[in-house]
Amino acid sequence: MAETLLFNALRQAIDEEMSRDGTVYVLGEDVGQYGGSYKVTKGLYEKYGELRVLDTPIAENSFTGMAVGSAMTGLKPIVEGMNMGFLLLAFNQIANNAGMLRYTSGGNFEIPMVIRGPGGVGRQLGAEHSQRLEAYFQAVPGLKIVACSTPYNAKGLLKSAIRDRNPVLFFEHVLLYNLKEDLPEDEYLLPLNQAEVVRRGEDVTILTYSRMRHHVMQAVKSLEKKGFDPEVIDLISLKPIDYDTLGESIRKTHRVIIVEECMKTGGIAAEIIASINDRFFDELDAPVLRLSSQDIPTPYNGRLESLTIVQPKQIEAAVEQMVALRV
Amino acid sequence: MAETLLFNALRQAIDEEMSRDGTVYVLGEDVGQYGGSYKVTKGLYEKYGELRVLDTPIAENSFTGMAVGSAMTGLKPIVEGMNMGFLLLAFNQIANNAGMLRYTSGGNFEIPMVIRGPGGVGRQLGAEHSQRLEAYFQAVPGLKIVACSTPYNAKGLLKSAIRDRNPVLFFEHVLLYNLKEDLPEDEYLLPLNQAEVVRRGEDVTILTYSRMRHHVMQAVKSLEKKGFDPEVIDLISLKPIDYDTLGESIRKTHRVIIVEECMKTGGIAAEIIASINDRFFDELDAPVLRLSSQDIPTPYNGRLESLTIVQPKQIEAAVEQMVALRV
Amino acid sequence: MVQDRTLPAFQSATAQVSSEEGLRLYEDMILGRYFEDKCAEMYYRGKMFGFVHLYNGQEAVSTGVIKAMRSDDYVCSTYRDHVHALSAGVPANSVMAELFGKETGCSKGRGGSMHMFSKEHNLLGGFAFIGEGIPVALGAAFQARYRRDALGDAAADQVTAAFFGDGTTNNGQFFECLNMAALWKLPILFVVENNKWAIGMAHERATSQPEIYRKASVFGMPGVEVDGMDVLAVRAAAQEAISRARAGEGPTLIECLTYRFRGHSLADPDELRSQAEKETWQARDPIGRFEAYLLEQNLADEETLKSVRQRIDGLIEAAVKFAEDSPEPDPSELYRYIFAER
Amino acid sequence: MVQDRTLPAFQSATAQVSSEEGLRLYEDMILGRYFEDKCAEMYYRGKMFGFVHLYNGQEAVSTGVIKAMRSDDYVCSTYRDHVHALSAGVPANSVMAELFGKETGCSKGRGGSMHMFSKEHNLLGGFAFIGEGIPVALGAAFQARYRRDALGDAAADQVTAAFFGDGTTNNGQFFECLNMAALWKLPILFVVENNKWAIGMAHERATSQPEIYRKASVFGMPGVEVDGMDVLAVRAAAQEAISRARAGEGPTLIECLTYRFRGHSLADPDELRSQAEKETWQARDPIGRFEAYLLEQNLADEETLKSVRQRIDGLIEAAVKFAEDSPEPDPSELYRYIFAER
Ligand SMILES: Cc1ncc(C[n+]2csc(CCOP(=O)(O)OP(=O)(O)O)c2C)c(N)n1
Ligand SMILES: Cc1ncc(C[n+]2csc(CCOP(=O)(O)OP(=O)(O)O)c2C)c(N)n1
Ligand SMILES: [Mg+2]
Ligand SMILES: [Mg+2]
Repeated sequence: MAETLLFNALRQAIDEEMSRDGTVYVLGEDVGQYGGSYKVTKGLYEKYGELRVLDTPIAENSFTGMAVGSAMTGLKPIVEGMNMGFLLLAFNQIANNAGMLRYTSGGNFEIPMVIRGPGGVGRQLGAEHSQRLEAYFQAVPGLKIVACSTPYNAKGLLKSAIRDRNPVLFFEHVLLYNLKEDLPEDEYLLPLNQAEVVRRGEDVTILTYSRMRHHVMQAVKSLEKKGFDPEVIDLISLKPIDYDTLGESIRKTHRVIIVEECMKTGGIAAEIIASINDRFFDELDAPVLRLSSQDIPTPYNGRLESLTIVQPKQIEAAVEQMVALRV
Repeated sequence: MAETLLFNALRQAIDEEMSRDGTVYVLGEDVGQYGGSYKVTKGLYEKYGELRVLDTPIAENSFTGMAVGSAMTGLKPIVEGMNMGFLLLAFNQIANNAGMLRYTSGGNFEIPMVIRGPGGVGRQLGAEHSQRLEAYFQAVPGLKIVACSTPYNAKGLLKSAIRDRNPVLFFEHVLLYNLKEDLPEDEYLLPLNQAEVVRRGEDVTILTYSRMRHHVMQAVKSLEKKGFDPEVIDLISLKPIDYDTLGESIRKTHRVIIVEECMKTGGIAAEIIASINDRFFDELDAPVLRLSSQDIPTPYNGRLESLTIVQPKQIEAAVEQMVALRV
Repeated sequence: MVQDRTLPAFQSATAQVSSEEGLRLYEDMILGRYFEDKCAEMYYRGKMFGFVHLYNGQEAVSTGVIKAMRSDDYVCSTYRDHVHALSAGVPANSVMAELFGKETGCSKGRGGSMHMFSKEHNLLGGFAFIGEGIPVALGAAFQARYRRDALGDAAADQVTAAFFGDGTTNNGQFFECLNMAALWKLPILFVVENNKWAIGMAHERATSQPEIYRKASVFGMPGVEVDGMDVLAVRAAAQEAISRARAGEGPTLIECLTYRFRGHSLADPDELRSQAEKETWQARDPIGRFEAYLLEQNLADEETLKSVRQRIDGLIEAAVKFAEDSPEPDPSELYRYIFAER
Repeated sequence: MVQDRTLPAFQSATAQVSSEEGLRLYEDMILGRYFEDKCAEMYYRGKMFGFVHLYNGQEAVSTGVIKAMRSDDYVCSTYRDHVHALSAGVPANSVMAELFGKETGCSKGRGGSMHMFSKEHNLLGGFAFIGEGIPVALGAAFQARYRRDALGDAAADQVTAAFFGDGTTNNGQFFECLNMAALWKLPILFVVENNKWAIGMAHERATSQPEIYRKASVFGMPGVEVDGMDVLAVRAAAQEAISRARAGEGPTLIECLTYRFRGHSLADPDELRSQAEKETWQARDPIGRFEAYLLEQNLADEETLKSVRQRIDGLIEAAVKFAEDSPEPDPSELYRYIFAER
């Protein structure tokens, strides 16, 4: 297949699943006639009609709850958060009902739904439009959390998320929609619970996800030239974390750096470090290093903003220090 | 002063601050005529009138936002979450406006407000009434998070929280309201950012907060008889964490157990372990152990519920294993 | 005593209930009442825990609405859910066992009083947070319309009833859902059980406009006010709303003026409601009133009614025994039901 | 083209504006318009970033309401906030510098286009999330009432105006706040700028009852519908609402029928609005209309208006220069403003 942009890969995933299964539908703000803020659902309204691509009023808590109710009764909703940050308003429905209801109902109901949309720090979008909700939602039981990072994995993962019989929070990144990649002609699905080894290496394990994967790979380019050989793993699933893949790598490299875009305090890396501590403490030759965003709302000013998130140079320096100096 | 129940200690704190400062007011569901679900505001409506002890409609997001607006313009609201879980509905106002607005406004506004109420796992209250929101909110920038655990610290901390010029999430525990303690006659305040060393010891550092402090102390009683000498620290401030006090202890014991009531994944202990790893890795003789609630919504059934949270016996066993076996 | 609204008049004679139908309604109300009385007893005897919210006094609403629905319709409740569950057909055994936290409970002992669920009976829950059930109910209603209009299933004419209280109508989710329901003409009944109080908050102190049914008008939705102590009045309003919904003509807001005869929950000291107010409403007891109606209209005699009461009595006793004898959940299944099972 | 409502008639002649007053309003509208046009230019020249929402076409609302308020009253806006900030008295320099991300910006370069704040000018924000400013505005209004009635400060008669769009009126916070404002008689104006669209969602497709001002009625609150392209009509409605609020008589909902002349934001392709619709509304340009009025009524001559336009032009140029010449925030202050400073 010709080069496909990430947002089109997502659209293909939705389109394929909608044509395969009549119970799959999309709802959210401007997903229909407008085609979605980031054009992920463009053309689907015309193809599937206004019920299957439902333009909602600006009422995040209620339309998310409505999606839950429809999932309990047999539909497979895909909620688009125009920006995932807006789903702070739907926190109650996502936590209590999408996340916990199946358990609390003693298994009466399944909630097969996907909640997807753009998150992350963009280009000077200001604090409220630069949220990284993966950190806020990771403690909610019953949710799966997935972050895609390439057109290939975006498509394969979203298809699996749609077919999954559990609620899946699916994070896209506002700055990755225009990534391009050749996609397979044939249908494919990717497992939701498996981390992706992006580059094999021996020196150090770099764990990352979403856009930071690309910052890491940029750093790796320079590092390779300097003779370093890092292993890079894209977590893909932020909840649960694939500790099999992580463990294999850690047992080889004995060194871990985590690069995340969420804030440091209470972030994804915090949980991973704690779990590595539980599981692989004796394997570590050095404390796990976390490179996270600063613990502040994202400032608008471009220079401050770029100081807020982790830059490739910092990753480079961290690897050099950890590996070369054998700290 | 005669023995004071924890809920009365809280009431005294509010009463004293309200009489000291006319801009302090309380708002929430049933805080007025009803006197609060757990009687924390009992009598204050009669004393201060209906504007200063404001009974609100059941509209958590909006009345929390209203509190923010009133704080921006010079009042000092105390929002009571009838149960802190209900504030999931107010997540947007708490995160975007209470937490981030001061920063995003470039320091234009201060938000001196307290959001307080009961949290934690009670006695078979079911999943939705057994939330531990400290884990969900810990990643929000700009918030202070405090958990009280005794009548003495409840009073002193709440008074400080009310005087603090920043938004403070103040967690009480649904099962601690009837704790009794002699309180000082004179006014006192306690610092919000200081952990409390509950028991000095040499063997191991136990970090805990809220109700789990009491589970820990129950375990310590038996442990003492068996000759163990653990140091027990009540974190008090869950954000930021007082790493000075923790560090001092860790440099002495070289062993850490964290006992928390929130779920393991993305919990408070996760962040602490990651930070200990950052700061005190070389001091550790063993991986930090976390004893957390199970990663499930709290089941109603009593037996399942008690399996969900950490019990004193488990703490005992963990200390014994870590210290005696010198793992 | 908080000021009372005049209950709207209803001509019971126009209701045209058969004897059989009348007894069905009567039995359902008795079931609700006796079940709740037994809960109080069991709670005080330490058999059930947590917050237990009883429905006494409001039976005409549950029975009036749910018994007018089909078994494949959907019911969505709150924390005050035992009686809605019973009316929806969940056996007293399963509801009682749930309250006892047993594996045989309708939520397998995981939910408790505030979280009754039954997929089999299309009971969507059991929602402990104010208002959060309304969007879920909307979703079930959307689902029916979706099956009919997007999937072409002409048989998909199920209706959903969402129950909630006066206090809940000040919450944003209520309004958001009124709008979406009317906008998309969803087959849903918003049933407000206006019992004048939200715990200790009198309705008039919480809302700037106490006549809730009027709020429907600004959403282009019919809103009706009903004497919630008269099962036939409730039933008539429900029937009209249900047939409108089933015909694809959209939602209705039904405000039932009612009263709870007990405190908010079994933990509530109930000190704010005046004796006079309680007595006024007690005198309107929906069960006594319907009994009188059945006798007056010769739809039943004392004997028959008594035998209904006795049967229900026995059924409740059996439910308690069932609950007591049932096994607790297996601790090894602590993590079961977190995710769907393959 | 989405169906149009008839704009309510307003007798401008009754407005009784002095020449001075008329010029003040004119100047404010010109300021808003020229400022936004300059933003578009600067955005395309890469001087500002992110989502930038311009106000062109809606000037009569900001000017009509805010210029009827006192300087110690409060204004609460959305992401479309530049012009509200200007009307509230925030200097063009600070707003422009904020857009350039400079330390001299009203939010010190931390906020950006959607987050304009000025404590000095009682501008509460700049809220990027739909509806979240309404409760905050309510809080400012509550504060005034609190000072007056709980603290006995008779001078505390400040009024708050909350601005937001048609799409926002489907959000729960809108209704929750209408209720509380009416219940507690808070001094607040809910100013809906109904520009017929919420990004790509036509108002009629998002709401079951498009006449927003009518929603006030079920909260016991006056609701008025105003021609939002007529600054004098808006001003008259605002004046009435403000004096009611100031007198302690509570809130008002004002629905201004208006239109934005540009896309939702500078990133919006704006493909869904018809040419015909745009032209119809363009013909109602509030500035041209008010110009004609001023000339007709002999409140100003062409020369005077021209000199106003020139002055504003210069002011905007100066603002750009100010913004360009201003320093960026100091990186060492990345963590400043997280907490209050002692
Ligand atoms: C979101 C949320 N806020 C607050 C509560 C606490 N609460 C439980 S019931 C109740 C009152 C509800 O009153 P109403 O809607 O009139 O129903 P009723 O109990 O009278 O049937 C409140 C405030 C809750 N359960 N959920
Ligand atoms: C909570 C939330 N949901 C969604 C959005 C995305 N969004 C920004 S503006 C907008 C449309 C708002 O329309 P309206 O209220 O009519 O105001 P207008 O832009 O027309 O002035 C939407 C959906 C948001 N900012 N916040
Ligand atoms: Mg009620
Ligand atoms: Mg609009």
